[in-house]
This record gives sequence, structure tokens and C-alpha cells, in this order.
Amino acid sequence: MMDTKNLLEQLLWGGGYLLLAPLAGGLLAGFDRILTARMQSRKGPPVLQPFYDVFKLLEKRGTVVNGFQNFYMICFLIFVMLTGVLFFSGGDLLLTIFALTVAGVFLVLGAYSTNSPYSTIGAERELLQMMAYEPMLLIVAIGMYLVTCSFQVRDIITFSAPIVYSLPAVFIGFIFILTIKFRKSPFDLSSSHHGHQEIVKGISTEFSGPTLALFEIAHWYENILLLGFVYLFFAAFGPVVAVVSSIVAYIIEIFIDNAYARLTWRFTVRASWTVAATFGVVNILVIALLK
Amino acid sequence: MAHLTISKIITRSAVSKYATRLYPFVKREPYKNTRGHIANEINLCIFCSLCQKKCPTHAITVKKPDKIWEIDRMKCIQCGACVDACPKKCLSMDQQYSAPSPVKSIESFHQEASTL
Amino acid sequence: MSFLKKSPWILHYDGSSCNGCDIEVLACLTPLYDIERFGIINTGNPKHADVFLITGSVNEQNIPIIKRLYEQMPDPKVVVAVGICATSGGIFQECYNVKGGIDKVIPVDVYVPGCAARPEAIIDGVVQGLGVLEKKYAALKNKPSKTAA
Amino acid sequence: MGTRTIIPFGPQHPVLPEPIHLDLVLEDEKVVDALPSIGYVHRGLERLAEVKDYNELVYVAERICGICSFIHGQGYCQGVETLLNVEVPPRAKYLRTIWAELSRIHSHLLWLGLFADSFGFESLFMHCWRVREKIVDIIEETAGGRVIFGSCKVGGVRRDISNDTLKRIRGELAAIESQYNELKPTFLKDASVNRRTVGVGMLSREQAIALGAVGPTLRGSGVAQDMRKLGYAAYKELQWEPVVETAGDCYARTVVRVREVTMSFDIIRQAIEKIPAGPIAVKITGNPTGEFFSRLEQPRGEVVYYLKGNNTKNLERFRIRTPTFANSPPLVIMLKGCELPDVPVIVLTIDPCISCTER
Ligand code: SF4
Ligand code: SF4
Ligand code: SF4
Ligand code: SF4
Ligand code: SF4
Ligand code: SF4
Ligand code: SF4
Ligand code: SF4
Repeated sequence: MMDTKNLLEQLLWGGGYLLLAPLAGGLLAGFDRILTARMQSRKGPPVLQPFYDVFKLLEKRGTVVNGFQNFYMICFLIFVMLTGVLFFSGGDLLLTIFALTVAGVFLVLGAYSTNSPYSTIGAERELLQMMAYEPMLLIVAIGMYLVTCSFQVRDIITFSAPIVYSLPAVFIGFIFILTIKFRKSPFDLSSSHHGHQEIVKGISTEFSGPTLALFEIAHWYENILLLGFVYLFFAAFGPVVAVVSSIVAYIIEIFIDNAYARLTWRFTVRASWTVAATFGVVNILVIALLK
Repeated sequence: MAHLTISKIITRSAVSKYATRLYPFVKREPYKNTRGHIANEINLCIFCSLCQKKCPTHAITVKKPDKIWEIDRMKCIQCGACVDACPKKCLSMDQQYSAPSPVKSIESFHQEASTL
Repeated sequence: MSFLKKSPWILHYDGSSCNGCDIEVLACLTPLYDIERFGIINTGNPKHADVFLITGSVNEQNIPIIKRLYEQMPDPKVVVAVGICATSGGIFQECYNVKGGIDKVIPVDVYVPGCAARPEAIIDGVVQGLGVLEKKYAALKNKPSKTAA
Repeated sequence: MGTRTIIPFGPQHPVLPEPIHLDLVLEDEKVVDALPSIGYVHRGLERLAEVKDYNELVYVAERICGICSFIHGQGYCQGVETLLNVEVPPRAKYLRTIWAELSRIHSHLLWLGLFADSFGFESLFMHCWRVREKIVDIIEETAGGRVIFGSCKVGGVRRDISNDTLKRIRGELAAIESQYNELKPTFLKDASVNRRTVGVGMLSREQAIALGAVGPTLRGSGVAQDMRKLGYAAYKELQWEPVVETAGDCYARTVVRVREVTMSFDIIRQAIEKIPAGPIAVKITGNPTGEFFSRLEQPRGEVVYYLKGNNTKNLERFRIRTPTFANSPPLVIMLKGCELPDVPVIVLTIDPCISCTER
């Protein structure tokens, strides 16, 4: 049943996401950089630094390696935005995950299209990472379906009991793959905002100027979307607790980033599948059996 | 094998004051020994050119007839050889480092005739 | 008003230095000096960089690399020569294999003296470089026809 | 996949501040061969002996490299002193020992930081350098420069450290050491660090000896060789033993350096206890004649100076063999068959220093 009020609400949420997510995502990134600096006993940049960076990049003249690259990056951004709109307007969770995967594929294509050895390796690793986190994302969706009997975000978000109670292990598994999605140590294989590693900046090596800015903005959209997933786990506690929980999850990710060395991709894939298999599957089986 | 061995340090750092020295807003007193730049008490100079000869980077030019002592800050490596060589002890090592600059220029010290 | 000043990303290259100036450049990134305060990031990727920090007296083998890195950097960009080796060749100026100064290879915008250049001096130098960057950006905007193609 | 790719590593690369160039032949992400090419820092400074006299050459020697600046100056001076038959006053010997060990601590902390960075542990890098800055402050206070000491000269040292200052420094060092001790467990025990270092980049004792490894690379493979045992400066009057580990992997080489820092703190403490009063330099007359091989232990291993004098102000020949040069053949062996992400980790464990290798 879908009346006009509902539709309006959905449009509002979707539009709100489009407008506010980059703001929130950028602020979050600024907060991330300050907290990281403080953990390293440094003062760190201003909160608005990520915005300065992006505006600066937009001012630069990009040396585009080829036209396809820009095209793929724009597709990546559009698909990430689309994914977010789908999610925040209360759409289908499976579809969201699917759209996110498509976005990821565009990013990989963008990196492949440059023919630089670093970005090729970065792209290969990005693919491996997708292989690593995809199963867990699906398990999250399935788990939520088992609990709420719906794949629709608007149903999940209004579900009466906190989902985290039913899916604690799935939540831990999700936090685990968040380190991959946020591109944080120990799993920041394909790209790293710290830029100190064997493949220079990996997947973003050949992007420069405005193209790199698009990459950053897409990343902000993506981060807010991912925190939206965290929100779902705590939705029933009310918006305040849920938002705070999402932020706490983000802080935990920053802490982990600073407490671990980067690990190799072999280990990443193995570890994330093990986590998905043990935590995720066991949790789901328990739910299914109790039903 | 242990996990999160660094957690104590990073948590403590996150909640306590950073180690950053807020240069250029806060400047630290230089140490007494710090080798910054060469200063010349030009009125004592006898233009003997010993410093010019000893300087390993040819940063110093002494123009005896004009009573001019020149130093190229962009060549000086603060080794102090000139200070050690100077017979009149008019050269000294100041603690302040020389400032960056968009152009290379030579700093001249001119001895006033009247002071002799 | 441009945002270049608030987010200068640097690329550091060792053009045959003695390491002295390089460790001071690195020291600028570490807690005591923390140049990320000014939004500065050491990118290691010429395509992302605005400021090119070069140390060392530049030997023959480095010339093509420095030129290539310089060309890979998108406009506007500035070059900061760090240390006496980079400004004039320093103690190595008489060596047969060195050029003796970055400005013999690519145009230099700011010279930072010191052997080794102190982190404070490097910070001052980069800040001066930002002023130049700003001017170059303005110049670039005023005649877009030339570089737009 | 399964194809061979050649990926260039360097010369401009952020992991190491120095330019070396490696062509890595990869199969998937496995390194099947590593072809080093060098020459990016060669300045030809040994030829400067022809234009600088033996007293001036110490300024050049100190700038062979900025990381162990002091030890290069020291090695050069010891060589010339031997050619001139000069005995350095005891206080100068102790001061040289103190500066050399300060330089070792700062160099090892610098290395530990860069090493952490090579496996993406940024906060560990930052904390190592935070502690290192305190050592650098002591160096600046006593020697006048953060990087280039400028305190050695032929015949002794150029400046004294007063006994009061030495006592105060002893107290400061104790505080620095306790901060350093907090960092140790992360290198030695952290699970994520160990995963990147244990069993990576193996070099057996036999290989290490046959290929002529030196320094921590050699001692990490179970050979107890440390040039400080030759007894130059004040080392023969102090109590210490070379640090040896047997595993021969990146982890063992890390442990060697971690333990050497502790040992250096101890050596400085002993030197401050025992330092005699007296002059800090002797007057130098005459010109160097004859040949001499001066051997010292740098943070990275044994360095050899060959000096040949012909009774003129200028040395006839001035040659240096550096630790990184000696450690390069072992490095190529360690790299073969490793994974791409392990390359920076392995390259760093020999603590490569190109500056003095190419001069
Ligand atoms: S300090 Fe050294 S380099 Fe500078 S002017 Fe004096 S002798 Fe020359
Ligand atoms: S050595 Fe001293 S007195 Fe002689 S020219 Fe130089 S500054 Fe003047
Ligand atoms: S200026 Fe001095 S410290 Fe810097 S690279 Fe040159 S010799 Fe080394
Ligand atoms: S391998 Fe190391 S030294 Fe060589 S270019 Fe890369 S980072 Fe620099
Ligand atoms: S040191 Fe030898 S190998 Fe290296 S650049 Fe010079 S001549 Fe070539
Ligand atoms: S081999 Fe050494 S001494 Fe001979 S020319 Fe080359 S740098 Fe100079
Ligand atoms: S072994 Fe040493 S001296 Fe002989 S050619 Fe090689 S670098 Fe030169
Ligand atoms: S070993 Fe390294 S740190 Fe030491 S002098 Fe040589 S290049 Fe410098």
C-alpha cells in the first residue's frame, strides 16, 4: 500500500540523503582525521579539511589519462548516490547491495582503464576485496529478512525489537567488513588515504584533480550509506541511540585503523570469509531454527 | 602473540595533549649551541680572507679594497669552519636559521670608513 | 579565493641528497611538527601533488626523473628546493656528477637554506611556496584559453 | 592472470625517503626476480679528496649521509689519526662514543618508524618518531645541529659537553627510555605485526656469511659480529655484548635493532659514569702518509674507510664501503619468491641507505 504521504516521505529522505550525505560524510572524514592525528599525538588538521581538499581538487586541472576514466568515475559516483537514495528512501536491501556492487565494478573499471601497473594491481585488489565483503553483506540482508520478514528498509527500520539483539554475531561480522569498506587498516589494500605503501595510492593512482575529487565525494556518500546499515541494527532504540551507535561504530573503526598493521589480501579474503561463515552463518542458523 | 598492543598508547594520546610544537605560532628557544647562521661583527674584520679560504662551499667573498664581506646564505652549510679560522673572532655562529626566500641573494656587510 | 592554500599536497623527492634534509622533511610530518595542521599531505604521487619538495644536489641520473615528476604534476604547482645541496650544490658543488642545484633542472620557486634545513625552515618555505601557488593559480585563471585544451 | 608483470619500485616512492630503483618481476603478486639499479644519489664525493685538504674533508665525510653523520665523521677522523700517528685524548673518545650511540638510537628509532610505515602501521610510525625527536633535541643541544653533528675533527672533537649537562642528559635519557619501552611490545609481540614479519625474507646463517651481510642483517642470522668489538673510541672500556638473533627473518632483524637501542642507552649511561676529565683535542701537525682501513659499526652495519695519504695536505685516495652495499646481495636473495606487499618490508629490514652507498 503506497499512498502519497508515503511517497512524499520517501522523496524527502532520498533528496535529503543526496544533499546532506556529502556534508555529513565530509564532516565525518574531518573528524576521522583529527581523531587519527590525536591518537598519533599530533594536533591534526581543521575539521573542514576534507572539504578544502575536495574544493582544491576541483580547482586543479586534472591530467585525465583517458576519457573513459572520467566516465567510469562519474558512473561510480552516480551509482553510489543511487544506492544511497534507494536505501534512505526505504527501498529494497538486496537491491541496495546489488547497486553498491555495480558501483564498485565501475570503480574497478575506472582503475583498469588507465593501464598503469599500480592502478591495475589496485583494481585487482579491489575486486578481491569485493569478493571478501560481498558474502557478509548478503548475510546482513538475509539476517534482517529472517528477523523482520522483509527486505524493505522501511519495514526493517520500523521493526519493533532492536535487530542487534537477534543478530549480534552478524553485527560483529558487519563491523569486520566495515574496515574493508572504509578502507582502513588492517584491510586498506587497494587504496589508502595515507599513501605510504607499495603501490603508491593503488586504485586512485591515476586519478587527479577533479576526478580524484569525485572519488572522495563518492567515498563520503558511501560512508554515510554504510553507517545507515549500522543504524538499522539499532533503529528500534530510537533515532538518537541509533545515530550515536553509528558514530561509535565509526570511532571503533578509527581505533582499529590505528591499532593494526596492514595485512595482505590473502589474509583479508580468508579472514573475512571465515568471519562471515562462523559469525554470520551460525547466527542465521540459530535464528532460522528458533523461528 | 598479542592483539592491540598499542592501544594503551593511542588511547592515552587521544585523551591527553598532543606533542605537536605549534610552530610558527609558538617558537622554541634555540639551544646555545644551535648552528643557525653566520654573523659578522664587521667593524672588527680586517679582510684577511682566511674565512673565504677555509669555507668548504665558497660561500664567503671578501673584497678587501672595498671593505666588503659577503656571504651567500644559499651556499653556507653552517659548518663553522670560518668561525674557527677567523683571527679577529669577528665571525660567530648565530642560533637563528636563515630564512627561506624566493630568490637567491648575497648578503653584504660593508665596513664604514669612519669606524676605522 | 582559492582553496589551494588550505590544502597543499606535497611530493617529496630525494635528488641525490645525503638524507639529512629528507629526514627533516619526514620529521615535518611527525607529531612534533605535524604539518597536517596546515592541511598538508605527503602524497608520494605526482598526479595528486601541488608542491614539489626536492632535496639534494641532483646528479645526472636524476635529471630525467625530476623533469618527469615535474611534468606529471597538474598545474598550478610550485617547487621548493630544500637544503643547501638543493639550492646551490653545497658541499658537493665540486663533485663531477652533480648539477649543483635544482634550479639548473627545473624552475624553483622557493629556496630553503640550511644543512640540514630545519623543519621550521621547511615549514616557512612551504608557506612561502603557497603564496606563489596562489599567484600562479590567479594567473592560470586569467588566461584559461591556453591551458584548457 | 598468471602473467608476468614488471613493476617499477622507485626511484620516487614514499616508503623509503631515498631513491633506489628496483624492477620487480611479478607473477600475480609473487616476486620472481628483483633487479636493482642504482646511481640516483651518486655524487662522486670521494673525488673531493683531491680538492679539499684532510682537515676539510671531515665536513664532506659528515655529509656522506645525514642519518649517521656522526659515525662517518668519526670513521674518517679515526683513519686520518691513524695515518698521522695521533692519539686522541680519552675525554674525546668518550664524547665520540656518546655521540655515536645517540646517533644509533636516533637512527634505529627512525628505522623502526619507517619499518612500521612499510607495513601500514601509521600510528606506530608516528610514535617512534615522537620519541626520536627527544633524542634529536639532545643531539641539537650538545652538537648544535639536529642532523649534521659537526662535532668531530681530526685529533678529537670540536666541542665539549659539560659534566653537568651530561648528568642532566642521563636523567632525560632515562625518561626517553621508558617511553621507548612502551613501544617495544608492539614490535615484538603484536599479532598483526608478527604476521607481516615472522618468516618473511629468510636469510640463513650460511647465506648471510657467504654473501657478506653486515650489521643487524648479519646478527639477525645468528652471527655475533659487531665492529665495536674492535675496541675503537671507548668501547673496550665499557661492558656490552653484540646482540644476536638466530631466526634470520624480518622479525629477527627487527628484534636485533629493538634490543640494540636498549643496549645503546646502557652504553651511554656507562660512558657518562666513566668519562674522564681532560682536553678534548690534540694539535695536529704534519700530513697523512700510508694506507689504512678504518672499520666501524654503523647503525646499519660495518663501514670501511680506505684512506691513502702521500704526505700532502690532500689524501691520495678516499674510499668507503658501506653497509647497504654489503647488504644488497643478501637483499636480492631475500626478495626472490616473496609477495608484492612484502617487498617494502623486506627492503627495509636491511635498513637500506643509498646515500652513503652511492656517495
Ligand atoms: S659556516 Fe662553513 S659554509 Fe658557512 S660560511 Fe662558514 S665556512 Fe662557509
Ligand atoms: S677571517 Fe675574520 S677577519 Fe678575516 S676576512 Fe674573514 S671575517 Fe674578516
Ligand atoms: S643540505 Fe646538507 S643535510 Fe641537506 S642534503 Fe645537503 S648535505 Fe645533506
Ligand atoms: S624503493 Fe624506496 S628508495 Fe626506492 S624509490 Fe621507492 S621508496 Fe624510494
Ligand atoms: S658509484 Fe659506481 S655504480 Fe654507482 S653511479 Fe657511480 S659509477 Fe655508477
Ligand atoms: S669510483 Fe669513487 S672515487 Fe672513483 S670516480 Fe667514482 S666516486 Fe670517485
Ligand atoms: S667493489 Fe667497490 S670499488 Fe670495486 S667496483 Fe665495486 S664499488 Fe667500486
Ligand atoms: S648507512 Fe645510511 S644512514 Fe648511515 S651514513 Fe650511510 S646512508 Fe647514511
